[in-house]
Amino acid sequence: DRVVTIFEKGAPGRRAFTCPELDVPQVDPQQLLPAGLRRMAPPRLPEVSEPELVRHYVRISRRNFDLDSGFYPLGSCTMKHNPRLHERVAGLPGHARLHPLQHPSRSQGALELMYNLERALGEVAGLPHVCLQPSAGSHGELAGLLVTRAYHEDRGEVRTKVLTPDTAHGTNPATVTMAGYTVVKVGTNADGGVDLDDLRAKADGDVACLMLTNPNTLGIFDPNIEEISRIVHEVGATLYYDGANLNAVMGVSRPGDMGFDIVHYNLHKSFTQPHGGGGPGSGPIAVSDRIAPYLPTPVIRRTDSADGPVFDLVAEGLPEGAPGAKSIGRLRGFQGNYGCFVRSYSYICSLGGEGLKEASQTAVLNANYLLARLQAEGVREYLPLGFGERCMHEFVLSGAPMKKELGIKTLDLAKRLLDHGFHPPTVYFPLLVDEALMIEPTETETKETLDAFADAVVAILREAQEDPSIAQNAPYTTPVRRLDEAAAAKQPVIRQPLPA
Amino acid sequence: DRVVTIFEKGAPGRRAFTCPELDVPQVDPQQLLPAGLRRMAPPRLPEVSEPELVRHYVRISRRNFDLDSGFYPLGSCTMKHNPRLHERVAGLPGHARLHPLQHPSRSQGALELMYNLERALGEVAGLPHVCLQPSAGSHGELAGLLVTRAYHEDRGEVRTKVLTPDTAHGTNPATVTMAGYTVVKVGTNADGGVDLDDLRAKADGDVACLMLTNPNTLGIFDPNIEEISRIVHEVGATLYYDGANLNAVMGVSRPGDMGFDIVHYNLHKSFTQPHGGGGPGSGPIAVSDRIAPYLPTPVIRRTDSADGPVFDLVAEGLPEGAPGAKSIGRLRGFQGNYGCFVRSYSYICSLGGEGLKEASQTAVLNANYLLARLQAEGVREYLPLGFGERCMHEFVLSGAPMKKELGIKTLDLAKRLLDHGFHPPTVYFPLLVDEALMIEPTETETKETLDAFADAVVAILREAQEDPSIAQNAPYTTPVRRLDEAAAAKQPVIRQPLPA
Amino acid sequence: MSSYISTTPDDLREMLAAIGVGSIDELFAGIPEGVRLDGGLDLPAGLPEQDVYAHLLELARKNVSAEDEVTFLGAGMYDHYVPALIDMLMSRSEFLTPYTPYQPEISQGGLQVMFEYQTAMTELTGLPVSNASVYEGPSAVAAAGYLAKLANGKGRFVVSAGLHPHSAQTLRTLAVGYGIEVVDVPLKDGVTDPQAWAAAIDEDTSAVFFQNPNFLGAVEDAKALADAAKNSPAVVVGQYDPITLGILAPPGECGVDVAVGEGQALGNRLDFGGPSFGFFCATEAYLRRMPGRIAGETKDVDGRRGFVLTLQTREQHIRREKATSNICTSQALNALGGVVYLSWLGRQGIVELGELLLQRTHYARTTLAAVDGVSTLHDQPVVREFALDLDVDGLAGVERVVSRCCAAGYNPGYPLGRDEGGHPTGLLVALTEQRTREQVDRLAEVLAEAVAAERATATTSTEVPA
Amino acid sequence: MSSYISTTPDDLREMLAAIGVGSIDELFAGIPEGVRLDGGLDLPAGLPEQDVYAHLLELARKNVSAEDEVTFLGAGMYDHYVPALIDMLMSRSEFLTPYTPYQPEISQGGLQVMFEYQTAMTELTGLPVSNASVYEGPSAVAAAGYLAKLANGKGRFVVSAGLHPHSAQTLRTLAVGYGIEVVDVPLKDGVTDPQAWAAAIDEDTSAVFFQNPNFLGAVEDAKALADAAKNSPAVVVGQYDPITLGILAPPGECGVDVAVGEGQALGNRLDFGGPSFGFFCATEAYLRRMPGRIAGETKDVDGRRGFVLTLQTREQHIRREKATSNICTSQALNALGGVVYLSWLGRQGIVELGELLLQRTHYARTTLAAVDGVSTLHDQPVVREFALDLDVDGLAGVERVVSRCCAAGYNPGYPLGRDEGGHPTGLLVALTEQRTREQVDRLAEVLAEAVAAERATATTSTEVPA
Repeated sequence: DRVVTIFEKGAPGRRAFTCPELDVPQVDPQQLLPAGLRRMAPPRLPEVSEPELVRHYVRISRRNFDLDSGFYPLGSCTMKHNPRLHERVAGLPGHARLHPLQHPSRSQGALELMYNLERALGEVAGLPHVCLQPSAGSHGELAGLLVTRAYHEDRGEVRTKVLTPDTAHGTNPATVTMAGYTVVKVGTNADGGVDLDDLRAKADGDVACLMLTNPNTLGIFDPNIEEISRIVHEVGATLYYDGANLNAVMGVSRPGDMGFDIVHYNLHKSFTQPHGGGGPGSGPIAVSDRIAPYLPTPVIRRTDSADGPVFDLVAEGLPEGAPGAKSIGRLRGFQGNYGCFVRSYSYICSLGGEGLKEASQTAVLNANYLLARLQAEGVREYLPLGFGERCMHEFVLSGAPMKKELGIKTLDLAKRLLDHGFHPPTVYFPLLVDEALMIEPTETETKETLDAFADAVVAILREAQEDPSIAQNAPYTTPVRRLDEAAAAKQPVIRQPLPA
Repeated sequence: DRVVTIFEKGAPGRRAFTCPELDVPQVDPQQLLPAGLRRMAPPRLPEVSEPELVRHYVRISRRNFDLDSGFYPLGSCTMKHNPRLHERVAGLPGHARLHPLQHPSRSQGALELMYNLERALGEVAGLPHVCLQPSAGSHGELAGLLVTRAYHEDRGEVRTKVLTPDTAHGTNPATVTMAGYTVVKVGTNADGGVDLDDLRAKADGDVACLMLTNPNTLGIFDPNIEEISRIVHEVGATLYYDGANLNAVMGVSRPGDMGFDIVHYNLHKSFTQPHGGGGPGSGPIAVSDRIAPYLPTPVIRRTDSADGPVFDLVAEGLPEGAPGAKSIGRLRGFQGNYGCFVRSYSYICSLGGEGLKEASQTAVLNANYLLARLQAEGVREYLPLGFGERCMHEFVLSGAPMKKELGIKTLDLAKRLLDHGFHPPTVYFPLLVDEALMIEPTETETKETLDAFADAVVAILREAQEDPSIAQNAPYTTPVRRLDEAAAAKQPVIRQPLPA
Repeated sequence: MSSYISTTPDDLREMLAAIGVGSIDELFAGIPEGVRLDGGLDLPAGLPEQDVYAHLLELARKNVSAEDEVTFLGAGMYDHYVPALIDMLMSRSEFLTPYTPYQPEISQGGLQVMFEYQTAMTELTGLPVSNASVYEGPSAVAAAGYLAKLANGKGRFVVSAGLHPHSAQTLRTLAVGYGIEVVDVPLKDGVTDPQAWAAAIDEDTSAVFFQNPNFLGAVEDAKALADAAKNSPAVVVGQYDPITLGILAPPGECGVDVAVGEGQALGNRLDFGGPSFGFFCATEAYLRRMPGRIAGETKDVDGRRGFVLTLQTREQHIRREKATSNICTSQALNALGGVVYLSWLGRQGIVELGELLLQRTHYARTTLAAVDGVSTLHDQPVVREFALDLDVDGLAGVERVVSRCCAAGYNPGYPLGRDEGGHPTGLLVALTEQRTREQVDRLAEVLAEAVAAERATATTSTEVPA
Repeated sequence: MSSYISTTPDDLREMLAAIGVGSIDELFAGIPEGVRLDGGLDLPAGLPEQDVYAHLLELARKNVSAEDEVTFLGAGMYDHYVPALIDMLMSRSEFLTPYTPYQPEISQGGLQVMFEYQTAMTELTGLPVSNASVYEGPSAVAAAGYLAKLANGKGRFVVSAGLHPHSAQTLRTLAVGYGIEVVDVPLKDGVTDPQAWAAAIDEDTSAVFFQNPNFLGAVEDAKALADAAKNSPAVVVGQYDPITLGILAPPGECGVDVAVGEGQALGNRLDFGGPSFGFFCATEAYLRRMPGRIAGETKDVDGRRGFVLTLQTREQHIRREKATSNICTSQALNALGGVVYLSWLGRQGIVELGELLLQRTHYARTTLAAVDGVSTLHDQPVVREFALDLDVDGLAGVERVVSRCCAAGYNPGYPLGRDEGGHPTGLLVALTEQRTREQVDRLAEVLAEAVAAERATATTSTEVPA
């Protein structure tokens, strides 16, 4: 069955859309829109009937692996269960069909929801001021560095560098550049934490910020976090918390209490947005009092009246020191990804404080159990833990011995896992660990699933002892097999060629 | 991967449901419900978490073939496209969460919809009085025979027999028995229509009704329908239209105009309800004036007032001759499958009168085109058309020559089609045609799909010429292969055995 | 207008040429002129999707749904919360759009769901056999009657007045077809009168029918009712509210032969009465007399576990006039909702939910019966529904009270006087887990005001409130 | 309370034993005591699904959505009809729940959608390169600025005042980061002042930005604006309303280098502003400077056609601080809605829809401008949105007029005075295919009454209507 795109389906004249009738007196279109401003030939969009359209996309959807169908232990991505309740409530017309420029007096429910979500997120982070506007984690990072810049500039300081550990997500250094700073890498010590000596050496008056993930991408909570905070603050820099790994510590430990000034959340990770095959996401930030004035606007203001609270969106005339009073401005249109707020707010309502803590505890339990299974004799020889002995919500194994002893790389193991019906873990990240395999099971998986995954790894290692070529050429059972990525990049074909 | 049921998943203590808190003063439960009336041990329902539950059913859903994924030319089943608009409007809370005993004054929208649907269906059938209550086609048939019985009895007549052609759907004779009548079969003539001589011979004063499908299950419109009607009415019997094949003639020819007294519709065929893997359906009936008084109740009454029309549900005090005035009573609870009414009403609104006609015309066009493709040289030798030369919305081929010449049965062809990604046609029905293959493409399929199906049949015949064992052992690519149905019936295992 | 068709002018030309005709009309040449429709259907023109949506939304807004008011309506269908995952699963193309699974190789999903559903229903009822669903509750009762008729050929049905009026009426409608006499047994103190019940059962009794909890919400002594039929040929049929079976003695342990009922409470929407599903469970003796589809487990040629429709020789498409029922299309999708709901509740949840309803129902009965002018219609044990008596002037008085409550956003329940023979001033009040104590307390206030207003009006005027 | 977890007490015991610890707390021993949270989070207790639903429904009801009123609000997002099949596809688990397609073998569905989306967007814009989506409109404009900055390293952005205020503000916010000066060019007669525009562009201009149709609904002469930058190093960036591109000259034919915009109008819900998607298309020259994901076609080891994420060396996870953008999670699901919508409209439909909007918008502008106290703010060609001027007292007066109209169920549009520098008494009125002539006529009545009432009140009192 040859794969065809929607552009290769249909036939000239087919259509799914029925245009409403023209119900106004017709005026010469050329008069309304002169030829010079007009399109001459219609865009070559597909010409398909509705049944064809539905069938095409239903069919190709089945060529995706998805979280609702199987285990998805992608490290750093927190692929936890997506409750369908969230889709239901986000789809209520009062939320889904609310225009973003509806006057605050006629969007009180939405503003109340956002206000409540801000409070709840602030409580989880241990920081009082939340801005929901950023569209994803990386957008939150950018917001965090821009408020850092504004904070320093407001104090008359020009700082040029941002410190990031070598275990950082790629978004961190990319954001640093976009915010006009220079990246300075900080090393990792033998326990997988920040190398304090290196940090001390690099923390100077030019440093604007240290961006840190804690637990970091090795799944290790930095035991020196209080000292790190002290060092960073001593040079007047801000401490930024990359919230990608917040799922490890909700209700257990709070970034604000650790000394972080700025935190971003990935609502699409810790607060269970469906990932949509690559978005949408949402990346709110929380900040301390001293950073608050620089937050993006508009901000949500609650005023208590005799008839109950009234909510408003405010961008101007904010009192000194208030969130947004010296705002960096907007980061995008409107108020952020509200549909994501509805979902994450529902999640927080369902779980409550205790439930969030239980989620993190179970995430850490599941990760440690799977780690224990994968450090059993016969496995750990090939896939040792990169750093430490235990982990938080995720852990990183090294496939280097496996590669050396069995001749199969981490990539081969990953591809062979596909044949076992599992989504592979994150591979080759963090860069610090050779042939890295980064595994995050999340709290919503059963022990049976963890066991089945461990069994599959064992089976693949055993199989490789007999015949490494099986894994080397895997997968076999997927819609397509290994794809030529080099050719794709060399001569990019990034759209369907169409006949004139 | 071993197939397990939901009862084999989970673990003691797991749960998806969170019970609301007890918010009233607790009273000793034994006092409220004495031990003698109580259940002692809880039912052994599954104990699963929500993520497990979702994943289980999403996974097994993928073991189904469905209309949104491929061609489904199941004869007599009218597997036409199911627009998603219908699911959307049926899901509006004003429809989906409306209690069936809500007072008519507070369910005016629902009653207006049902009233409008009755009028539209009546127009399609050419009969003035519609009752929406029956739950499916067979339920409509039963309604039809019970009103026939009431009609005759009201005239002081006792009739004992119902005529059904030998091409009839199995529901027809089964219904006859349930309604307390005896089945008398009428033969088929050489052209595939009713054998008029046989009909004349059997039509006597004991006959209550002739049940007819027109076009019949051979896809043939009976050219003698006017004469048939005359014969039946001459002996005082009613003429019943099995609406399973109504999709052939909407807007082209109307049962009422053909002389039928009673018609049932399959909303889940002609009016595009999704079939749900075996329901729900909906089988309204329409009747002529003389049959109307016997219709099930309640009936919908429209009263026009200064403020617009008012709708009511009425079961008693109906004026003589009015629909339901001498009702046979209820056939089920409440008002019928309202959710199906919403969908079919939406369909009629989308298509309008012209669209319904276009649908039937295209259904007949598609069937004849596919028939032409399958009667090309090299195919018709193995799969000749059972009767006639052309067809209406469906046609029946005979696999007898194929069986004889190539050694593959109709069943083998059907199973091999599965490997080509098609749902097979209806097989071994109607009984009149040896090795029958009953094909109904519907109007919503593209020419490309019809061509691909014809190509597949050609390929299977060619393959069988080389090696019949391939088809004989097909399918190969399906979630399971041929199943042992005999063993299933001999020692039925109809539930999951559970540990105490 | 689109009719969801794909035929372009080019397609049409090629297809007509392949067929060998000059026009579509020629394909209809076989239809005699006298029965052709010339003018076209007298129906409005087709509309774009957005306009159909707008129209259906407008109609929906003319209804007062359970989302628009706090409803205590029950009497057969109940405003239970339907978990969102059920909507998702029921709307998946793979479950929504296939036909009945005639080709088991590509229908394992649906067949396994049926098998699981059958398992869940047999667990719930304590009976060993379940089919894969019938239409809905009342017609399931009638189907049980037909089973009894085929099984023993006797001439009488004995029916408790506690049976839902729709079930009793449906049974009567169908019994006419096969000529069975229906005998009614009255209630006494809210439950089936044991003496009259025993007296009505004789050697010619084909089946006996009761409901548990009965139409007035009272829990019947099912075992005693079944025992009374022990020495007769009668098939004992019980109509059950499945949501109560976490705490009520299961029919299979009470001597009931056939347990049927309305499945809506299990994960199905109200939908103004349908589609939902009926369940149909029985003792082993009736396995080969069951109506409808039954899924069974088997193996494929490679020895893999699989499921098929089984015992099809009972069915109309095989057995024709000798079939055990004429049912073909049933309620597979709704039954999916049922088994997913039961799995969602789970072994503990169904009991917890039952106990919660028991407590809240008791509280509601006590609270509402304490309202001036309101009393209980009976004092039998109740689980989720109970009957009140309002001291007002007949059904019209009750309807006015209901209207007043509805105007305050509270629908207090079902006026029993709407049914022929129903208590004229009775009101049937139902609870689900969505009805909180706060709502019950508020209903008590609203009802008190409404009853007081009605009684005041009745003494001074006869005007109907707006 | 469930946290969607599955750990039974038995599971816990076995798992702790396997790990070799005595309790979950031990697993957190590595967290210093000083940063542990002892009291637990100060958040309300968790709720059952039904209560969360009820709460979210209550919040939804405190909003006036486009389903509750007839809305002429636009200014960046529009109440287009979203066909039901898009909801279905976007809610299918297979599209809804996967991560970014890092494992192409099991992500062909999502990758193919990206490839098709890219094809559709390049067709629509007439530019050869599209990425697989960015966050939304205004940040797409800023992303185009960053591309220009990396491409030519110049120091100034020239921005038309016709650009959406959110886009201009976002661009400014980000430009601070990399130190680029932003220069504004005013409108004249409703469109970018050509003289001022040409004068503002110089050798140090990194990029020029305009919008089409511009924020006041006027169609800009894109070709002339692009031509003015021809002899400068500037990257020409146009923000487009994609729904107009069936009839407006495509950016690729006007000399635009980068076309970006808000994709919401293409099959995405309003969602109070997001999530939607931003599109980002460019000339071939910028292929390797694009932000975000790009899907490309290739073959697997068996020669079968397949799709992968390609040109990943641009991206943050590979290139880190040298990446062309920091974007990671984008808007794949929303872009799916976009390409399905465009396929639903089709080659003819996008033109028909554009022509319909053109006619209805003209009718609406003429009709509303005929209202006493209402005039047009400019008379440039408009396609789906236009600006009016109300003869009332400033923004407050306009807001009161809007309130009055809303009370009658008609939301007349966006008061331009809400934005800094916006015309104080301006009103931006948007149409979609859901707004009929009948609604326009009724709006004219409602608006006439509201304006008249406002003018009457203004002369007699200063009170604000309720």
